[in-house]
Amino acid sequence: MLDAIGVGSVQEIFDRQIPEDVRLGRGLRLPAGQTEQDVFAHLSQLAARNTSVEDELSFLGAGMYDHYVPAIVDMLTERSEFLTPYTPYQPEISQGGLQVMFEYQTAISELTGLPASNASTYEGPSAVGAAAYMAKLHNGRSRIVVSAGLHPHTLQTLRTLAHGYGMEVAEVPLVSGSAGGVTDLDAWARAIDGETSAAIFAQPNFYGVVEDAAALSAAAKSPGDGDGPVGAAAPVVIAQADPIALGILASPGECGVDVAVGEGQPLGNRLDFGGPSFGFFAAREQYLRRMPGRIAGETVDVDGRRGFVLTLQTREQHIRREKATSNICTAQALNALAGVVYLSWLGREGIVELGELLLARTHYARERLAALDGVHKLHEQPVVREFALRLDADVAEVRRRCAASGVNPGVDVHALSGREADRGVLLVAITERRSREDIDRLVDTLAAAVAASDQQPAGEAVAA
Amino acid sequence: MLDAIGVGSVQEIFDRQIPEDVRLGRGLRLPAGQTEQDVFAHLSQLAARNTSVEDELSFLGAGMYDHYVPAIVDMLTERSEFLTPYTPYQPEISQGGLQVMFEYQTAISELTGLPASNASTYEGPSAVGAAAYMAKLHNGRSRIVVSAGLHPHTLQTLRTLAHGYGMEVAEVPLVSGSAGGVTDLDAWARAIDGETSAAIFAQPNFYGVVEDAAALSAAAKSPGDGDGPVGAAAPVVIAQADPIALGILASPGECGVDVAVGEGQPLGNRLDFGGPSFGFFAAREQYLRRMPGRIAGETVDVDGRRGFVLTLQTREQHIRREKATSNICTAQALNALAGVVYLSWLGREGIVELGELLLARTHYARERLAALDGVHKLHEQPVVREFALRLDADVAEVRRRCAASGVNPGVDVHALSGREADRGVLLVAITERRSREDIDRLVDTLAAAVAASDQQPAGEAVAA
Amino acid sequence: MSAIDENHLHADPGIDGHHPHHGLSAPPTHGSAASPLQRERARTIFQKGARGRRAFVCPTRDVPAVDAEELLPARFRRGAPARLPEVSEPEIVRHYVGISKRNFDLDSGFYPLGSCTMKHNPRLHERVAALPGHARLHPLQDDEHAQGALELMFNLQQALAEVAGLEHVSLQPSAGSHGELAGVLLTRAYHEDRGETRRKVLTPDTAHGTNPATVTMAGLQVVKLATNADGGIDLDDLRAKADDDVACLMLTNPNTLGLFDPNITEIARIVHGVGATLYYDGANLNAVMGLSRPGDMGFDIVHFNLHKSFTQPHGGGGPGSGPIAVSDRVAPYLPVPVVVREDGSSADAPTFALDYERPKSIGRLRGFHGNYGCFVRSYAYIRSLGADGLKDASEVAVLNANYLLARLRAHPLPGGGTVADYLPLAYGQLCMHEFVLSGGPMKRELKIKTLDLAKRLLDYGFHPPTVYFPLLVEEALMVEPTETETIQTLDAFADAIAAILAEAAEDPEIALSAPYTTPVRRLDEVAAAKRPVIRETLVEATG
Amino acid sequence: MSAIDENHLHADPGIDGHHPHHGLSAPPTHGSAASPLQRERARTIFQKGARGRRAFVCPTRDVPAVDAEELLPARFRRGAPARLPEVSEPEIVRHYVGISKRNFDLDSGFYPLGSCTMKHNPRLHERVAALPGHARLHPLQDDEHAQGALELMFNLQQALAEVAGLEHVSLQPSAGSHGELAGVLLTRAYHEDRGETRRKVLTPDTAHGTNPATVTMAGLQVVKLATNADGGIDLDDLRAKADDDVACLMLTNPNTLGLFDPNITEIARIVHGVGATLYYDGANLNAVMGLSRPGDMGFDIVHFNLHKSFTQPHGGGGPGSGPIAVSDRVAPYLPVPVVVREDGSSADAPTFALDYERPKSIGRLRGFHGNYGCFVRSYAYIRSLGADGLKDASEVAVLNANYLLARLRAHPLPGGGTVADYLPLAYGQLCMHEFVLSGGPMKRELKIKTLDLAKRLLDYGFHPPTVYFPLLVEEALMVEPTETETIQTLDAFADAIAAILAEAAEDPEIALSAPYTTPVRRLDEVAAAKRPVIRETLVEATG
Ligand SMILES: Cc1ncc(COP(=O)(O)O)c(C=O)c1O
Ligand SMILES: Cc1ncc(COP(=O)(O)O)c(C=O)c1O
Repeated sequence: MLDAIGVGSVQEIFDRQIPEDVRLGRGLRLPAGQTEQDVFAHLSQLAARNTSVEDELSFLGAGMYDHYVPAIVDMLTERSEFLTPYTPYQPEISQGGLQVMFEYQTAISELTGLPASNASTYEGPSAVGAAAYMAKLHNGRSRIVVSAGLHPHTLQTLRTLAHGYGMEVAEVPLVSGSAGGVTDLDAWARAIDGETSAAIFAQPNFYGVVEDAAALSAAAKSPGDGDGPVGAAAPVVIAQADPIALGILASPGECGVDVAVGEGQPLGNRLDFGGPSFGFFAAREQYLRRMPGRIAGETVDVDGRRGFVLTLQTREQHIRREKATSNICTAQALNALAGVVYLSWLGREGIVELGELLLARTHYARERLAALDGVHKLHEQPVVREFALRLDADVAEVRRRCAASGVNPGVDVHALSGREADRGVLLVAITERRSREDIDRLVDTLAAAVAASDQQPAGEAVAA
Repeated sequence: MLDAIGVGSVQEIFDRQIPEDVRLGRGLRLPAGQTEQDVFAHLSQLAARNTSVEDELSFLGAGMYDHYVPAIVDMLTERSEFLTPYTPYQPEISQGGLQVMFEYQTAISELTGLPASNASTYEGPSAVGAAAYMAKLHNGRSRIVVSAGLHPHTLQTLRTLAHGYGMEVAEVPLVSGSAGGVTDLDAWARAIDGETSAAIFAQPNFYGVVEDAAALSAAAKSPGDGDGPVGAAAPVVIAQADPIALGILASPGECGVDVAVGEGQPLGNRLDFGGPSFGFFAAREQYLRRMPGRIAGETVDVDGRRGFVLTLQTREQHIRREKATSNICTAQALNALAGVVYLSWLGREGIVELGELLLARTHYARERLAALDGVHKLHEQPVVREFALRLDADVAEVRRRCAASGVNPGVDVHALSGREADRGVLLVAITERRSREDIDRLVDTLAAAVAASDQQPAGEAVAA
Repeated sequence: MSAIDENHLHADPGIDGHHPHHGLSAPPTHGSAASPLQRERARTIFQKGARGRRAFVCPTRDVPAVDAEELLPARFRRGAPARLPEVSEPEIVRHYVGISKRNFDLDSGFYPLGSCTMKHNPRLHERVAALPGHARLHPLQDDEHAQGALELMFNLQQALAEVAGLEHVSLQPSAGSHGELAGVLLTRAYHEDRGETRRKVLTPDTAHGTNPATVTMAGLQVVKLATNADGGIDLDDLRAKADDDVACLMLTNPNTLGLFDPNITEIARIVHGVGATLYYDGANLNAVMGLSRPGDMGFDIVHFNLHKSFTQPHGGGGPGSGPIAVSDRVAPYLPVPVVVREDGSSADAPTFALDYERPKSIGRLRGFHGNYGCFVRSYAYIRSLGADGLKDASEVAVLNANYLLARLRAHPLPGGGTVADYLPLAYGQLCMHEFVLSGGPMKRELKIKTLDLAKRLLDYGFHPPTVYFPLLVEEALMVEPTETETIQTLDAFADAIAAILAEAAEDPEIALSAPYTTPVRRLDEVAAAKRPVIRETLVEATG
Repeated sequence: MSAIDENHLHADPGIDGHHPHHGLSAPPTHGSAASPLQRERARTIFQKGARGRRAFVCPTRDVPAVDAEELLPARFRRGAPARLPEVSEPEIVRHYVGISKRNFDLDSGFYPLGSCTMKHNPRLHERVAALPGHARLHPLQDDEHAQGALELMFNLQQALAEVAGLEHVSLQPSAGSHGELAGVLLTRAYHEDRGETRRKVLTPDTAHGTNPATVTMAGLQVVKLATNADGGIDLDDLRAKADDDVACLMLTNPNTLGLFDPNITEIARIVHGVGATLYYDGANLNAVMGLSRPGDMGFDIVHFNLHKSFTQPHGGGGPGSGPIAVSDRVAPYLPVPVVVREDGSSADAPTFALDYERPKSIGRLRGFHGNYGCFVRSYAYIRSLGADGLKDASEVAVLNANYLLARLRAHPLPGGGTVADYLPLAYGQLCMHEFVLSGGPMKRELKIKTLDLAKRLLDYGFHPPTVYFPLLVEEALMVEPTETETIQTLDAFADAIAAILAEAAEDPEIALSAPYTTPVRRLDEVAAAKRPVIRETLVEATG
């Protein structure tokens, strides 16, 4: 090979191209290479030091959920033909991937009730950011009104990105008290003005509570008490939705929402300590040419065969460069495949049945837990598969006690959000993997943990 | 559908065909069906109640070994195209499977040094039985001479089958004492007479000891001290070989063996609590038309393309029925695929390196263990990757003590073979997964266990 | 020269495969008939790679060096290394992924291979079988550390016993024919234990080849039974042949014609009357699960094909698993070991053990305890379906077969008549889970044989049914759709059969030269058998 | 009518796909050009199945019934269910296995897609990533119960820092362009913290599209830099544009021409001289791992594409992962969280934590901690290769690229001349891990464009190189073979390029109408964009 190139050594190829002063004159300070069996052993040992949802009875949620991932998802995502190609730049040999995107777009369109879905964005919170950017491109305004019911990670991500976009973020609180927990509709209407580019809420919101999406949309789009906008002046209304809950909730499209985005993990994706998953992104038709990311479209080949291509590419960075509607390139195609396989597996009736099951079990869990001493519902509003409790004891301590019994009772909201108001709040998620028996065990464990913790002043740590 | 058939109900189809007195008038007494997630949970719970080689430091062997199975084996055996078709009855759409068989046959032929390999038999011991049956078909005689160095399961299987074949089995002992452990060559030569159909030994034998295969073959084929057979009157010499050891041991073909069979599990197959794996079966050319099982052969299609077919099918049950050379039908194609992928992964140099590593580590382990108080080598002969020790303590008790420290020191030979002479014998297997550090841990653990057990009279059980 | 080089078995017939630089000749432009897969020349893994290439990295030798001769004397060592492939991991992956595409498989299309029950293989089963607690459990692990596995085996034994209607189960046999061998040996043991040496085994002429082959291997003689006009056992022939030298009658019910023998009770009476056993070849159990039980029909011994009725993937020809269930009188002879619930273990927390203490046992049939990996899958299947699900499966299997039969029967052909005029049902009116058509009229009138029909089906994207079995049906075509196929698929298959017959009426040459679109076309099987090339020729690469 | 039905996006253009009974028309006999895949009509999963069919079995409702209105008032409920597919598990499997066969993939052939580093994806990585301790770990698990994951992330941070020569790492970004966004936001934060508002970001005209797109999204302005005759940055242009309104220069090195900029030290001097930061687009890191480090070249911020240099499988367009490494001065602004070794934890048994206490941080860029599943794979890769292996990988990547370049250059054509006469190297003599040819002469002399060459390569069984990028090269063809390809493959590819040029010399029409053998042939992209159909039309089935 060296002869063909006309060099005496591989070193020479580098010597002739890289100036000596920027060559690394030493070996990398990394461990030596290992055999396959040793790497497997090492990674297994690391895995063993994590407590997965298989190792405890877990009620963690808050954005990612332990739904059962059917075996066909693994089987299909592991097929070389889906696993190892890249973005379908050559459509003639990428019809498999392109058709998957087209099917995925159809499924997301159905779920959200919105006609135009892209083929995936990174994940939930950044998808909200992407939607806000699209709003800016659409109406050129710079104010983002957000409900405080958004996931803290969404709020944080949006703030980071908004700074880049040159937009500012105004937060609308939730109605307080146990009868509250939903976005304060008056404050929302007041906050939205003619300068508002986007108005964003979560459905269900971070505390698990079902928002009145239709009312929030309507309020954003019609004159409020204050100086609310009308018609063309209306902001882009964006909902961050839970795709499993959309199986039974009125769709964003039905509710007048313009853009629905969200975290796709619950749809057949692993927890994976937080990623990779995918963000879905669907909008009304008028936003189509400002959407971020890949979009597959249907067409024909020279012989008249039905086929699919990446379409509307003039939106994208590789064509439009600094004028692109987004900088996204590599997205989450394999995760979106898992999503559409999962949705096909659930099916039209299944997603409704699943939703009804979650409603029923979540209701059961919430009522039983709230009946315990020292445990209270944070709100009374309807929830789908997650709900917040206020404990009369230190949440961290209660969680530690539960963990000792092999139960993870849910998320310590204050630790996640950092908000003072969230002190004492526990967020409990129910999936179809948590049977009544499991819930009963949670009830018993939490009861004991709260009772034990009551004895001590809240907030004082217990030695592990 | 019922209309098309012309019946009123599915029940009617059965009523019209199955007499009422043999219809089952009740439901099956089986649990009700479960959802995928529940079946997964149930099977996971059962799995958790097994102590796998991941859960302890295991030196179990005696026929199946914990070699590292590379990830590509799983990936390839899980491909639908290999996993879900049946026997390649339609060669035009089965070239993948047929080519795998052809490649497998080539690899086995190389390993054994014998030209004719079939495409797999069930597993090791039954492959020995199949070889004995082939000997009977070949020479019409009915005496099988076996070395006592065969695996006890092989001996037991052979006895069961020989009864069916109308053959009897004569066992030749191993040379006794620490300098022994190999088949008694004199007794072997004496046992083989003009009525002997097959002469069978194991390489390495059950105790891990390397046999002098060339000498055993020669003795079986040339006049012995007694009335040994010559030339055409010679029996079919059959070796049950360990395929990993064949990477470095003189091949059966080189040693004058006629038929080499063995357990294929060490070649890229899971332990699976004993199966499925595969049995390999290779012979000299003259046995080709009497071999059992599928054989893939090369040919051309009508356009002159290279292709593969099942060949020599006139041997087989579906053609020859009661005159078939074997009754085997479904064999172990997928396991054989794992085998040839594994052998390709090891490669020509790798299998030698692996063999050398096993030799070195096994030697180290044997010497270190035999240096312990109350632990003795059973034999002094060379071994490849397994060896036998005699303990001055009760093996069952020692194993229990080791298990309490997370070490499984090997097989209690007496418990497996039921032979009095095997009392006190521990069989220790070393694979490339057992590092020096692991071996040192075994040494320490066994030392402590034997020392603790010494305190008590051997054979007395300890309450667990 | 090694032993291998001295024979003719691997002489390359000079067809191809001599290391072409790469697999593809210039690809077609317009109007060429060769598909991409057809253009690829078959090259084996031994023809790829290069000297010294490898995937495996050997762990470092971490123990003190010892003299090679001390480790293993030279006389025990190989002369030359086995010439295994020398390839990198990417090459292995591409090679096997590449050739996998030259297979048709159940996940890619309809596979109505009669007698083989090619039902869908749920992927859950692969997932649970791969759990380390199952997949990486050593067979000599002590019983107390393998309680999950033993419980699974025990539960599977119980479930199979219930389905069979026979109480005692051995999971040991590795496949159907291995189960048959076990069964005939059990029969021998049973008779021998009573001091009898019976030599004959009756098998109907519809029997699968493994039945007579097994009888011979087990040292007994096959006596063939005739089939009556309805496709069942000819009772007169049976009465004539049933004497006290008969050890056993081996029967498939429904039989290989897809017909349930209505005289089964009488058959059992006759067989038992002469003191023989009745053996049930369970390959067709998929027709009657939860509906009719071999034990209730009078059978003494049953084998199951877990890879058929209980959906073990077929793996290109295995692995399978062939457990047997037997009646009380045969039970003492069952192979060892059997899984038992331990005496004295509590009902709440039962413990299980491998039982070897069976003094009358015929012994072992193989190493260890059977194909446990298959047990896991079939047990998962049984738990998924449950009592009702198994029955549903059989009902739909029978419904699908009858629907497809009816569709074919009624399917009009352009030239007049229906499919049934050329491919009539060999016996009977209805069928159980499969049916056998005769291609005799097709052969006479359309000049194409069942083989040609099968080959043309390949172009239509279907795996053909089983052909030329059972032997007593002229030009037999044996169709088993299974319960996991949709009506759309059945309709499409019926359309394809009709289309092929219509094509043949126009021009028989179309089917006679089919297939056209497969990776290779019809292969020369005669040449392959005449001068067998059964391994790759290895040309030592230079350098 | 739902919202969806009121728009035009899913009107079926009447091409096909209207529920043909089955996918196949009558298959060819002799002489037809359509391959089996070409004959199959594309039908989506929504066009399969039947009303009421399903795979999912819902767990039984094991809790007391509650009034539906109490659970969820009707006004919050959906009007009509989402019309998801109604299919059985076997149908799903067949559908997706079937369409998977319409993809070309890295496991099936050479994929020299420039800038994308399509190196082999070892299957070990999928195995370890699937371990439940990794795959089923909830992101909000407490640090103390996720020590394995945190240690892995910490180790990966350390390894990436060492490869980059920059000490501080955030694993959070989801892909390369997300890393770029993080990088530009960091640059802004850095300047703003010093009270400066710089508005401009310099990007060379060879830059990947994500660079300028990112700059705009981050609220800054792109200023283009010219490329000099050697393919590097035009230093004069740089000097002219480098002023104190410049926030950053974004550079790829080796750049997208496959060339290492020899003036990198001077470039860094100029950029730092005006107080700007230097950003390294790490897409081409595969050329220099262990050989040259961005940090040592003077870069302040680097992003990695784990899905390129560190072999995360590309998944048909993700997932990827785009960690960033930065210098001390940029470190305070890194996104949260970062994994830290806990103070006071022992060296022997260190403990790790997610650190959110970074007051100057730009904040979060996404939910949770990044694409951990990708970290597992890339960490496994780094541990497998080790220090030497990473260097070897880059060396072989560069060797392979130069060998292929040389082979093409020297490859004689039947009509005289060599490949280089038609496809000359755009810049330079040698290359790093990839090279860019210009199809200008080919277009002029052979009348085929780079696109045609690419389409004809499909018939030869290769994935084409990247085409028409970088933009400044006429008819660009960007070839990146990677280190995991064999010399045989490189030779075969060179032969294919030469063969296509030879074909074109004979008859350009061959390439102009290519491909011929792919599942579909050239597709009408203009029509697709003009009247976009981006979802399936759902026709309510009757009954
Ligand atoms: C009717 C019948 N009996 C027996 C067998 C043999 O079963 P196996 O292939 O599992 O050995 C088969 C398998 O094809 C069969 O169809
Ligand atoms: C040079 C270059 N920069 C940046 C990117 C963007 O990376 P990603 O696709 O991971 O967002 C790419 C990917 O194609 C690239 O080639």
